[in-house]
Amino acid sequence: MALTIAAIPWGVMAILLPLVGALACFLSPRRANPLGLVTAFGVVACVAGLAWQVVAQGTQRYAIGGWGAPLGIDVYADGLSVLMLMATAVVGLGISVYSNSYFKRDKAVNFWPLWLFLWSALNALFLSADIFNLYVTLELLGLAAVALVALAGGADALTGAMRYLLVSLLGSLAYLLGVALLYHSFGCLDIALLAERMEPSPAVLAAVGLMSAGLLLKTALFPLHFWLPPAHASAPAPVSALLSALVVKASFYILLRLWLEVFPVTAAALGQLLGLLGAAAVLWGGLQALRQTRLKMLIAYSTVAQLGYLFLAFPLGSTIAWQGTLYLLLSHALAKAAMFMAAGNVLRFGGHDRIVDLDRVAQRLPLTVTAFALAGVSIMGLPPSGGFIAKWLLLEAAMLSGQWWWMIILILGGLLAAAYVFKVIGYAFTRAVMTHEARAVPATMEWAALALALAAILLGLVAPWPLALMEIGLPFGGEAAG
Amino acid sequence: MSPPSLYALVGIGLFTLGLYALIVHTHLLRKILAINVMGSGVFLVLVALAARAREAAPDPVPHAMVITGIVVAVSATALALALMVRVRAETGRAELPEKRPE
Amino acid sequence: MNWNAWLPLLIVLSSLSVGLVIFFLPEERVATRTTLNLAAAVLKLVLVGVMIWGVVHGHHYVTRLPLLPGLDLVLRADAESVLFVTLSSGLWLVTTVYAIGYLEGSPHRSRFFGFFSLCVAATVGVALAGNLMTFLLFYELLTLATYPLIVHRGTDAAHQAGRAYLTYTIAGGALLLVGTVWLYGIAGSLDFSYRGFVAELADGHRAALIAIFALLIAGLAVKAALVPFHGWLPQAMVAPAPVSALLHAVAVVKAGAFGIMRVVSDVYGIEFAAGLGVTLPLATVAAVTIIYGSMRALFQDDLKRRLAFSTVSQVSYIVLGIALTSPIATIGGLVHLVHQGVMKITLFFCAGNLAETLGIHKVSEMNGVGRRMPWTMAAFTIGAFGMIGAPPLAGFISKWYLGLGALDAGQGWVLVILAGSSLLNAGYFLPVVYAAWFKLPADTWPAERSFGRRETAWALLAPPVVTALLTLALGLLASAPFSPLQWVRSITIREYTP
Amino acid sequence: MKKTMNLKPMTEGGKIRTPLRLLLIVLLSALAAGLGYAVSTLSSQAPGLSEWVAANLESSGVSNPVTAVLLNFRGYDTVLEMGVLLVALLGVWSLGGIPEQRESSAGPVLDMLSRLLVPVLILVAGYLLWAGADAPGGAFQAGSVLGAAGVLLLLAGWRPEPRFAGLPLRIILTMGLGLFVVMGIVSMLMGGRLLQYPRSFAGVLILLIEAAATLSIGMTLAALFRGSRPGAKLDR
Repeated sequence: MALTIAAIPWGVMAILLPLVGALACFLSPRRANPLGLVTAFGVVACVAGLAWQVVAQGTQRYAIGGWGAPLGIDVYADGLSVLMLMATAVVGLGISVYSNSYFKRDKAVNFWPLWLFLWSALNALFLSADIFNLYVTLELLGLAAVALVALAGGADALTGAMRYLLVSLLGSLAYLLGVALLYHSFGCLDIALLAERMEPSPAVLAAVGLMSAGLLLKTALFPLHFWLPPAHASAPAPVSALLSALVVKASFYILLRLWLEVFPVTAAALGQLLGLLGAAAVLWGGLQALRQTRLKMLIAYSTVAQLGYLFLAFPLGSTIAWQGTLYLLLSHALAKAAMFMAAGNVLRFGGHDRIVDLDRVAQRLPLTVTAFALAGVSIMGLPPSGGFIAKWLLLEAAMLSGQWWWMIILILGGLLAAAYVFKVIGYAFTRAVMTHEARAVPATMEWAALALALAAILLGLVAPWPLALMEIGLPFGGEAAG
Repeated sequence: MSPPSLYALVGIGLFTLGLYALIVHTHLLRKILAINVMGSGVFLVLVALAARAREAAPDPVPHAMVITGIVVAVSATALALALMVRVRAETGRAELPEKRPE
Repeated sequence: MNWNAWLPLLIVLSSLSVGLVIFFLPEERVATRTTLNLAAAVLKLVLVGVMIWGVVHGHHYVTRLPLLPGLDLVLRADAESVLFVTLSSGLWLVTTVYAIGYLEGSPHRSRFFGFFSLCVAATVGVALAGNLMTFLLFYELLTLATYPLIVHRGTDAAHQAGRAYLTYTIAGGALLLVGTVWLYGIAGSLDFSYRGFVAELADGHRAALIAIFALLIAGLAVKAALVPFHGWLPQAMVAPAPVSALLHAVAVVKAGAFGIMRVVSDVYGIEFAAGLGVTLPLATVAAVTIIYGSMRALFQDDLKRRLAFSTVSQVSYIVLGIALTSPIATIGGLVHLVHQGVMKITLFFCAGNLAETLGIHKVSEMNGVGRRMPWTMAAFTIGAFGMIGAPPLAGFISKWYLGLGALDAGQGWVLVILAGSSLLNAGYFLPVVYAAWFKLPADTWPAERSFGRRETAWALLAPPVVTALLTLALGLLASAPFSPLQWVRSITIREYTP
Repeated sequence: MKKTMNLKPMTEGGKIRTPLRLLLIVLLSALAAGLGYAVSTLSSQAPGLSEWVAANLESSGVSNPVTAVLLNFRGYDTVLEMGVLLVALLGVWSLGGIPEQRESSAGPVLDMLSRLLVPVLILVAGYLLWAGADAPGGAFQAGSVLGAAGVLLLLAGWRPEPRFAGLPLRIILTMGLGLFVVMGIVSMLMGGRLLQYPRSFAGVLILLIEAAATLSIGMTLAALFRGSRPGAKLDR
């Protein structure tokens, strides 16, 4: 048995390693920090290996237990899943480094196992080809996320976590009922097989409705977003980062998968509705963000708005539109994580995140402010940044499809974003003289935020490469990229 | 109508009933119970439909799914109850505040 | 490695990289920062010199980096870009010297000079952009890099100005973006080319092309401060004097005007644009702006505000020249791109000197200042007369060609505009000059700082004198080879001869 | 606390307004009707995986199809699900301890009951575990019975000794998931796929895993009931 590098199932490794790491951290709480960090780097390596495999050998399908669908569960990796995994790896690494300094011993003991379980769940979710297995990963993800939110303690965090838990359970139950209907209609759970056997029927329609509703609830699409801001704003900074950057994207990813492969026969009409809700989210989220008085709430509402963009592609449906959506997803993951980390630094330094009192703090944390500003550039969709590329692709798609009204939404959303980002950045420039005093914020926390923000900017300069990766396995249907 | 699909209909009934309770009731314990009722409904649908075909033995896969689902439900309920107790300890009421922090 | 393929990028990076380095310099490392700034400015000038030489000798400098499938980031040296690059990097050197003197001992200098360099990097990118996408990219970068400079002082007024600036420019950028995407959608390409690349789309897309033109011009007009998009410029004068110089002469308004030039001549092509019937409205807007700006300037007592409104008016000469679609007028417009820059920067330097040395901010405080600061006021006077268009100064050349061009284009009414605006210019400049030289000084200045025997610090005095002499030279030596005028001539010939 | 961004408060005094209630009832009835209709239209011969399971049953190492699916065919689901159980416990523990429900001084009845029942329960759990291979039963049934025993003990006032509360407890809690993962990795190192048991000793392996899982599940359920981490001082 020769396990050459090429033969190692890196995808499976990326699922198992964090699982093992979580167990290790749980068994030896005293070494949670080093163990967690090592695991984080290991997972990044695994994802890199998988990416290399997919680029070199094309899509990867791996039959766990050697049974293969429909009896067993398959793990499947194409360009789409690899990109999600890579975004998770980059953000995850940043969060791990950040948290290493953020949490005190007693919290760290609880943080690391939960976070590694969550990471494992994310990787498993992005690789799963089986709709019931997806349900299990969703639940693992949801419970870990809730526990992490509650980690902050205090009334806000606990009620936020409670609401989040109920919503997340409701969502997964709706999804599970849909799974039941699909299974009993076609006798299989594998996405590819379902796609083959799919034919419209009342049961299928019901399943589409239930699963979409459940996943939209978890993705916090307007008007189902009510639970997101309290949960994301009250969680500890690194947790807010990973919730906004990754967790909400997971349920969206499932929706995207089903939409692209299983539902198209049945769900075309739903597209326009999703587009409208997305547009509403963009505007409503932007306006609410502008109204906020606390930094973390502002960032949370900005997430609501940015999630809205992800749904503008559904009515468009062209490859360019999906590419734009995915690109927005990636750059938002990086930028938003950076923003929440920056907010965390501000909180740590000044003990509050009231926007009107930011000036003194901002003066003394130049790196943090820079991180926030760079992330803001991407969120606004100004060049050069991943956000700009995404916006360009979406605008182009809207233009080509002749549905120009989505362009208006994109532009308005950008203007709103600019308004609320600069509302914060303005406070960096005050007459308060810079004083070099002992900094209460560990350098690693500032640099972690800055690194992710820079990555979001960099994403705007290397676009051809991710776009090429997206094409592997043609997740967006037959035609090549426009 | 065959008994299995009758059970399935009952399952659907439980699901919607639970949903109603989840929305209407404000006390967290009731909400948690409501979620569990919904879950039972889904499980009932799963196993009931597994026995649709009269002649053959019932399909084992849905049963396995239900067992998994039950374990998940137990875990989630446990976490939810613990959270509820803490919420009550913090806020004095086992309810979610109508007004949210901003 | 192919040198020609990297020179344009190097020119951009020369200031970009320095900017990034400066951000991380501790505040007190003054010497290092100054050396870096000057070194970068000189280096850039040298590189530009090399590029001019190459362009003259028929070399082609193009940097191409893939940005999106089918859409590259293109930095290209052509006659127009060389004109703008030379202007901005030349004036950047002068402005840097001035800024070093001006900000001596003030806080946040690392931040200031960092963004200062970014600003110029963005401007050079705008100048060298080989297609509309690249132009858009650097145009937005310029917006972001300028904002911190405008709010640099952190006063409420500064923040207000900054907000106004963002509101205008980001909205304008959005319009530009929409126009660009739309154009890309129907044309499938965005590369600038002589006499444009949209002509063959005329049938079928006529209406769309007109709409796109409107969007693009509106987006650019914000930075070019065309009425009614000029509101931010007078407010922005709260920024430190070097920043005003940057805004008014080197970077921002110039980027707008230059962009309009690109759109009219290299995207649409002058003839096609004229045929499309979009140039006359543009000319009208420009004319209105010229008169409006001058009228407003007339009634400003705050010196910098007066200068700001004069900019609003003067920059529109460039737009007017392009919009008249006559070769001669185009010459006038393009050459004014350079001349206005040199003259206006002189005036702002002088205003800065007055404020720094004597605490003078108002015209009404300037009585007899000529005797206290002869060199500064001499430079100011030259700049002012240049603006009025008095021969033999630079401004005269511009207006002369604009006038001839107007006749050539059969737009006689433009002469009235020119005459009128010249009168107004005289109306708001001559009183200042007169007061400075011939009125009796008040016994004390608002806030005087002594610089020993000199009237003010060297770093503050040298730049305006240099640029004033330049104003003189640009007028006197207009017909010498490689003068901006000759350069612009060659451009224009290429633009028009089919 | 600023004003909510709800458009209009849907509740007054915690109770949902009557008109909204009625609307809700109508909507949900419609939902129920729709779903019911959808279910009733499913064809009467189920297109399930029964024959697939039957075909591969003997190579799965157990003869109880449900156990075969849970531990072998879809064992991967079960791994993750053990993870879910553990995560729930981690979550509960990370809440920093539940205010201990007042010690119910176990009356003689409860005390006696626990002494009688716990051994029986343990036996039953063992039986269920063993029977799971070829009859209804298995790790989860056994585990929950074991958990019940634990709950009974806790109710009767029994508390784990401190020295047991540390690493030993954690090992038992994780051994189910741990063994599962280890098996999976070993199976990969032996050249197979993840969780691909060699046919000859599939049965033994499954029994091993199930045994470990039973202990973990039972212990986890009991710990969940207990709420706060043993030995952890309550932070309020």
